[in-house]
Amino acid sequence: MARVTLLYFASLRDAAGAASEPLETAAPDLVALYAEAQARHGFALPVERLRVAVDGAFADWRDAVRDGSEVAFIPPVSGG
Amino acid sequence: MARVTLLYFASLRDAAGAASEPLETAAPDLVALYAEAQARHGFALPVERLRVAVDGAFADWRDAVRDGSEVAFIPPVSGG
Amino acid sequence: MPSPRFRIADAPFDIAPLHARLQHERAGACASFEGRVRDHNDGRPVRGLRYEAYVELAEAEGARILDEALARFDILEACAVHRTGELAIGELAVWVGASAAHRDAAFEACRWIIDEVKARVPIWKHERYADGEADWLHPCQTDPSEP
Amino acid sequence: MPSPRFRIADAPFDIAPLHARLQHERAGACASFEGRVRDHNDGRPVRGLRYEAYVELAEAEGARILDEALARFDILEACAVHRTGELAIGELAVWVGASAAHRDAAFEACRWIIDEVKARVPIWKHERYADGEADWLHPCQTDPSEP
Repeated sequence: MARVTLLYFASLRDAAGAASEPLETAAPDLVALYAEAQARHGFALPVERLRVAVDGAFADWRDAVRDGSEVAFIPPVSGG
Repeated sequence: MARVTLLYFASLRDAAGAASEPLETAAPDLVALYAEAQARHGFALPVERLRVAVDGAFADWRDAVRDGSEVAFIPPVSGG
Repeated sequence: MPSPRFRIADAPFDIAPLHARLQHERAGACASFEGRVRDHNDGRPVRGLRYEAYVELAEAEGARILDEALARFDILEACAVHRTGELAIGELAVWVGASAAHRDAAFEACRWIIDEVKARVPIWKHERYADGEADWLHPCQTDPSEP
Repeated sequence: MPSPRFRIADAPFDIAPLHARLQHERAGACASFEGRVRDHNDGRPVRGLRYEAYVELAEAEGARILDEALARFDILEACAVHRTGELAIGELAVWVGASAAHRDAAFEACRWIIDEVKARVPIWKHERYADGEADWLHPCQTDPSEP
């Protein structure tokens, strides 16, 4: 089990009802971690349309979930 | 004979030693008028590299010389 | 320490210091871009909007874009700022500038930077429409209808 | 009467009112260009320069270029100013701006206007070099080494 903090932005935050949440998870990698959060909150965005960041840097979805890390799910951006 | 005022700019003005000069001319068209001024002042720029304006508007080199007009010889521009 | 080349601003910002940052004795050309809040998007009347950013990552990714632009184009300096928070119609949302000896590089770099910022920096736009609805914009790809 | 879209300025000019002129509720994008006096031209150190214009014709031809830009590109507004007189290194020589709903048109129009101004408007540059020489620039065609 790993303890992580999940960060939600934009429509994901609205759907989760929170900007962040602590989580204890057995998810082996970041894809599985998103699937877990998606199931719990009913996120409409499929993982293919998201990027993921760990501790403030873009990461690979196949990376393992590190204990103590902060994981951000990044919906499609719309700055500018 | 037509009385005209010639306007010189940039290197043409330096070569002519004046920004403008009154002239009485028998030149039939603007090309011939430039040839006259060129011969008198030794302008290095050939007519092919110039444009010509009459009374503040671009004109055609084959236009006749109009009595009382102001004729400007426009060397290659270099603004910007 | 000079100010960073890319910055998230949570309040209106001055462009004069950004222009000043681009000045350089060898700079003959400076191209800049302002993105402002329009009164419509995709034909729908817009009343106002809010930008939200993942600030830490946005500033890191923005800095990377500016570094890449300095390596990729023959420019002397470049910088950009993106707003977050509530913005009214006409307010400045993003500013990009690039200076170079020649105008080709200045224009190309400025255009490239705004395109990359829109595509890569974690910032999200929440639009409020005249009909009372509101929505997050999560474009499927770079949206050609965007300013 | 609004100020003309193209103007010759015989003294330093403010860009704030030019930016203000480009504002428009439907304008999401504004691209602008500044041309400044560089410290070198074609590898030769430059100490300063002077621009001279045939003002009457320059303002007429400049206005024509801006009108053509408004017809040719999907832009909302555009304007430009070109300096004459003595300019020091770093001084602003020319400013061009264009606003549009979308950034493509704003960038394209801004770039087109500066290219046309350089090619068509009767303004001449007289450069003073560090070695004491000075010369009028009469390029054979649009000089790719220009900023």
